[in-house]
Amino acid sequence: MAFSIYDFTDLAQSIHNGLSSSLTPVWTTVIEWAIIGILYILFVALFGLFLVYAERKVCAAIQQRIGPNRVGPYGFIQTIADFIKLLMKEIINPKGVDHFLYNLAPYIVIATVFIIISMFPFAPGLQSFDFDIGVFFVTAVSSVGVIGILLAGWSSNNKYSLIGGIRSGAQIISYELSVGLSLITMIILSGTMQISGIVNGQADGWFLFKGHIPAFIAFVIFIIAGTAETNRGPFDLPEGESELTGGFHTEYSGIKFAFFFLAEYMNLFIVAAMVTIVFLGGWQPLHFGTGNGFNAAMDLLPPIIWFFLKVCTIILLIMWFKWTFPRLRVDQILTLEWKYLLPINLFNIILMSVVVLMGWHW
Amino acid sequence: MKALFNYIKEVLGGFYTLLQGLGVTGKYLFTPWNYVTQSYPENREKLQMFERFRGEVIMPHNENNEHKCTGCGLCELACPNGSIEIISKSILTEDGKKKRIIDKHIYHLGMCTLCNLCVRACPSDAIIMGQKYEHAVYNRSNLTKVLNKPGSKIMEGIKE
Amino acid sequence: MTNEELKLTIAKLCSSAEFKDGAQFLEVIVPAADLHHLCRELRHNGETAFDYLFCLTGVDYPTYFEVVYHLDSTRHRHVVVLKARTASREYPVLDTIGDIWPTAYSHEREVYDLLGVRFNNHPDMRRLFLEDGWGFPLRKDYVDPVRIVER
Amino acid sequence: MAEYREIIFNSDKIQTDDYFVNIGPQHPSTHGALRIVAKLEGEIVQSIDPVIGYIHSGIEKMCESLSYPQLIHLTDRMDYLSAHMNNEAVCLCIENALQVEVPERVKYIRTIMDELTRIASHQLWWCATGMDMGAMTTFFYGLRDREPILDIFEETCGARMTFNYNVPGGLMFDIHPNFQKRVKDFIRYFRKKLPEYDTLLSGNVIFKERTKGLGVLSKEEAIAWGVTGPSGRASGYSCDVRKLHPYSAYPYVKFEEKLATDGDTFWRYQLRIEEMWESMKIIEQLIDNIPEGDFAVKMKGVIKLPEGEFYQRVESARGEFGVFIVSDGKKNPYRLKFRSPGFSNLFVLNELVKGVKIADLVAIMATLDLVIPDIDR
Repeated sequence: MAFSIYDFTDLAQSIHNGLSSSLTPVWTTVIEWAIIGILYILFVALFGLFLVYAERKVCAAIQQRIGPNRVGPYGFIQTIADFIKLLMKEIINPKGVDHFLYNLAPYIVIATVFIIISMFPFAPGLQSFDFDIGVFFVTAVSSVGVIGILLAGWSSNNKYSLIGGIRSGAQIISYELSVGLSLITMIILSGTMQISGIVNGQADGWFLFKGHIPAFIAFVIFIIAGTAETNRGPFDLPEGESELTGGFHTEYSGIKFAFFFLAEYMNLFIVAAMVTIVFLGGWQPLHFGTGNGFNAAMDLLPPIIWFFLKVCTIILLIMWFKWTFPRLRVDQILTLEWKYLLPINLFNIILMSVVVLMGWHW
Repeated sequence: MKALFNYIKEVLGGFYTLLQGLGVTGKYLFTPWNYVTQSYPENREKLQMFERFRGEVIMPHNENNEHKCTGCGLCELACPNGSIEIISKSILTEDGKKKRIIDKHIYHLGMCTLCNLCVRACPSDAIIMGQKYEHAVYNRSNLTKVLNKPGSKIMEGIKE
Repeated sequence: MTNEELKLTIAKLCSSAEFKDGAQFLEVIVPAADLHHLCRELRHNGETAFDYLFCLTGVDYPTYFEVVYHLDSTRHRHVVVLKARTASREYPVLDTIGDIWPTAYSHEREVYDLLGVRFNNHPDMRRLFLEDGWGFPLRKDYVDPVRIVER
Repeated sequence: MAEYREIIFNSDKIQTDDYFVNIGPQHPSTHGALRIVAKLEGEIVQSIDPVIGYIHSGIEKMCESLSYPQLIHLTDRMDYLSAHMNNEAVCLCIENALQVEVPERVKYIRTIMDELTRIASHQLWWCATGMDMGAMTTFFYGLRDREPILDIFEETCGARMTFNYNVPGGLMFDIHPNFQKRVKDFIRYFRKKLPEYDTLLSGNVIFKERTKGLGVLSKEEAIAWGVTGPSGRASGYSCDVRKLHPYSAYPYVKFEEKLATDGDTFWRYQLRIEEMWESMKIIEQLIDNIPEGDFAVKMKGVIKLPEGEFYQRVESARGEFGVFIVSDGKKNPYRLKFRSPGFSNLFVLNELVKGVKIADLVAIMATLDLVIPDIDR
C-alpha cells in the first residue's frame, strides 16, 4: 500500500483494490461511499469549527482585542464548547410557523454545501467527483442554497425573517451572474470546465498570472461577488443585524441554527476554494514556467498544504473585508451588481477573448 | 467618452477609499499582540483604583476599634435616597451626664447612588468612599451594612 | 426687540395680557382664549418672528394649571415666556399650538401625560410615557402608595 | 393547502393591508428601550410612530421632593453621555438665581470637563453609528479612545459616568494633580487617532453612498421642530448655546460654530467629527491657563432659591439642554422641568424617514444621536 503525502492517487487506488478483492462490487461501492461520506462530514464539522474560531480571532485582532481565551489554550476549544451548547439547546418551534418548510430549510442549506465540496480536489487524487462540466455544476448547485434561505425566511412567520429571506433571494440571484461571468472569463483561458483540467492547466503558472489584466479583474470581481454569495461582510443584508435583528434565522435555535451557522462558514470555504482552484492553481505549488530550480523548491511543500494555505489566505481576506466595511443597502447591492460589476465583467470577457485569441497569455 | 472616463474614475476612486479602510484595520490585524483588553479576574491583584474612586461608603476604624462618627445625622439628611439610617442610643458618661452616641450606622448599598453628598456633609470625616468594586452578593439583604464595627467607640477629641 | 418693545407689541395684539418682568425673560400671562391667536401673530409677524419654541411645560398650581411656553427668535434673538392658565383643575383644557410650532405636539403630549392638561385640536392626544388610566403623576395631589415612599 | 389555492387562483380575494414592523424595545439599533412602530411597504418606510416611556424614571417628580444639591445627581442619570453638562446646567441655574459668582477656576474646569464629555459622547456616538451601518470594528475603536477620557474623569471626579462633580457654587473636589498632564496626553493621542475615524468610516465609499442626501432636514423644519445640536447645525441652523448665550469659560475661548447647509445624514455625521476637533481646540486653549483659586464658593447650609422662575440653557452633546425651575422659596423646587434635546430630536424622525428603506431608518436614527434616558427622563 503505497502512501505519499504528495499524491493520493495510489492510496485511493489501493483502498479500492483492497476492498474489491474481498467484496462484491456493490458492497465495495457502498463502503466506499460510507467512507467518503464520513470523511466529508468530519471535514465540514472540523473545518467549520476552525473557521468560526479563526473568524473570532481575526476580528479580535482587528479590534485590538484578545478574542476567545478562556476554554483551552488560546481559547482553542471555545468553538467546540459552543457547538456542544448549541447541540444541547432546546429546539423551539415557534407558534405559527410552517412546520415542514421550517424544519426542511436548514437541511437544504447544509446539503448544498456537501454537494459542492465533493467537487473540490484537495490534492492530487483527493477528489470524489470530476465531471467535465465541473465549474458549471458548482455554480448551479450553489444557487440551490438560496432556496433554503428563502424557505427559512418565509416559513418562520416573522416579518424580519421574511424581509431577510427576500433580500437574500434578490442578492444571490443577482450575484450568481457575476460569479458565472467571471468564471466564464477564466474558462476561456483554461479551455475546459473540468475542475481537474483547470488545476492541471496551471502546472506552469497560476491563471491569475497567466491571464494578465483580465484575469486580475475577474479575480477581484469573483471575490466581491463570492463574498456577496456567502451573505457575509459588507453584504450581510439577509442577516442585517442592526436592522433585522437576525434576518432569516431569527426564529431558529439550537442545532438548526448551528446548521445555518456552519453552512455560512462552509460557503466561505467554498468561495475561497473556488478562487484557489480557478485563479490560484488549486493544489499546484507556485510555479513559473517549467523545470527550473524555483519550481523544484516550491514542490517540496505537499500540494494539500498549498491548497489550504491559499484557501486560508483568501478566507482571511474576506474576513478582513467583513470587519472593515459598513453594510450596503439593498438597492445599492443591486446597483453595484447591475451597474458596475456586470458591465465590467462583460467587457472583461471580450478582453480575455482577445488576449486568448492573440496568444498574449503564457 | 467623458462619461466613460468618469465611470472609471469613480470605480477606481471607490476602490481606493476601500483600500485605505483596509489599511487602517490591517495595521491592527497584523499586530495582534497590541491589544487593549484587560483580562479581568487575572489582573485583580494588580488592579489599582484611583484614589477618589467611589465604590461604597465605609467608616474607617483605627487599631483600637475607634471611629470618628458622632452620630449627628448630617449624612442621613444629605442623602438623596435614604440609603443611610442612623440609630443612636443614650448613655451615661463618667461624670453622670446623659449623652447620645451612635448605636448603628446603617448603610443600604443597594439604594446608594454613590453621589458623595454624605461624605461631603460629614463634619468629622467619619465616613469616606471605599475602593471596593465587587459588590455582587447572593442575597439582597447582604447589601445592608452596619458601618460601625461591633463594640467600637468614638475616637478621643472628636467634638459633636 | 427689547423687552419694552415686546411688551408694547404684545399689548397691541392682545389687550388682556398681563406682564411680569421675570428674573431673566419677559413673562406674559395670556388668557387661554387668546393664546392661539397671539402665538400665531408672534410667529408670523416679521418684527417678533418667534420661530423657535424651545421649552413647553406645565406647572400645577393649587387652583389652576399653567402651561409655560418659552419662545425664541432665531432672527432677532429675543426671548419671551408665555403663560396660559386653564380655567379649572377639574377639566383643564387649552388650545394646541402644534400647528404653529410642530415640536409642540410632542411636548403637549408630555404635558397631557404628566399633568392631565388636554389640548384642543391636537391630532394625536394619546398618553406618551404612561399607560391609559395611570393618573397624572406631576400633579401635586397624585398619590401612589407603592412607588412613592415618603420620608 | 386548499385555502392557499383559493387565494392564489381567485386573485380578487387578495387583500392588501398595512405592514407594521415593531423595531424595539429590544432591538440592536435603538440603543435602549425605544420602540418604533414602522409602517412599511415592502422595505420602504411609510411612517413611524415612536413609542417611549419604557424607562421613564420620573426624575422631574423626584426632584420636587429633593433639595437643590441633592437633585443634581439625578441629572447624571438622564443623558448619561453628557452628564457634566446636565449637572452644570442645574448648578448654573441655581447660581444665577442666587446671584452667586463662581471663581474663575471653577469656570475653566467646568468648561474643560464639558468639552471632554462632549468628545466622549461623540466617540460613543461614532461607535454606535458605525455599528448601525454594519461596521462592527468602529465600535471597538471608539470605545478604545473613550477609555482615556473616562480614566481622567475617574481620577478627578471619582466616577466614570455618573460624576455628580458640580455642586451649587463650584465643584465637589479640586482637580487631581495629574489632570492637566493626562488631558494633554489624551489630546496628543486623539489628534493621531481621529484621522483614522475618517479613513475608516467617513471616507469610505460605501458609507458616503449610504448617507449622502438621505433624511434631509431643511433649516426651517429644524427650527420648527426644535432640532438643536449637531443635528440642527447640519441644516444650517446656528443654534450653539455656547456662542449665543455663553456661560462658564466659553466667552474666553475662540472656537468655530461649524455649520453645514445640506442637512442630510452625512453632514449630521461630519459635523460631530468636526465638533470633536473644535472641542480639542477649546481644551488646548484652557488647559494651561487654569487660574489658581478656590474650587468652590461657600454656600449656605440649606440652599433656598428666591420665589420665581429660572431658566438656564446649556449646550449638551446632543443639543440645547434647558433647566426650568419654578421656585416657591422653599428648599426644594416647586416644579422642575428638563428640556432635553433628545426629546425634540426624536419626534422629527417621522418627517425624515418617509420613503426611505429600513436600513436608512436605522442610519438616520443613528445620526440623530438619541439617548433614551434623555428622552424618557
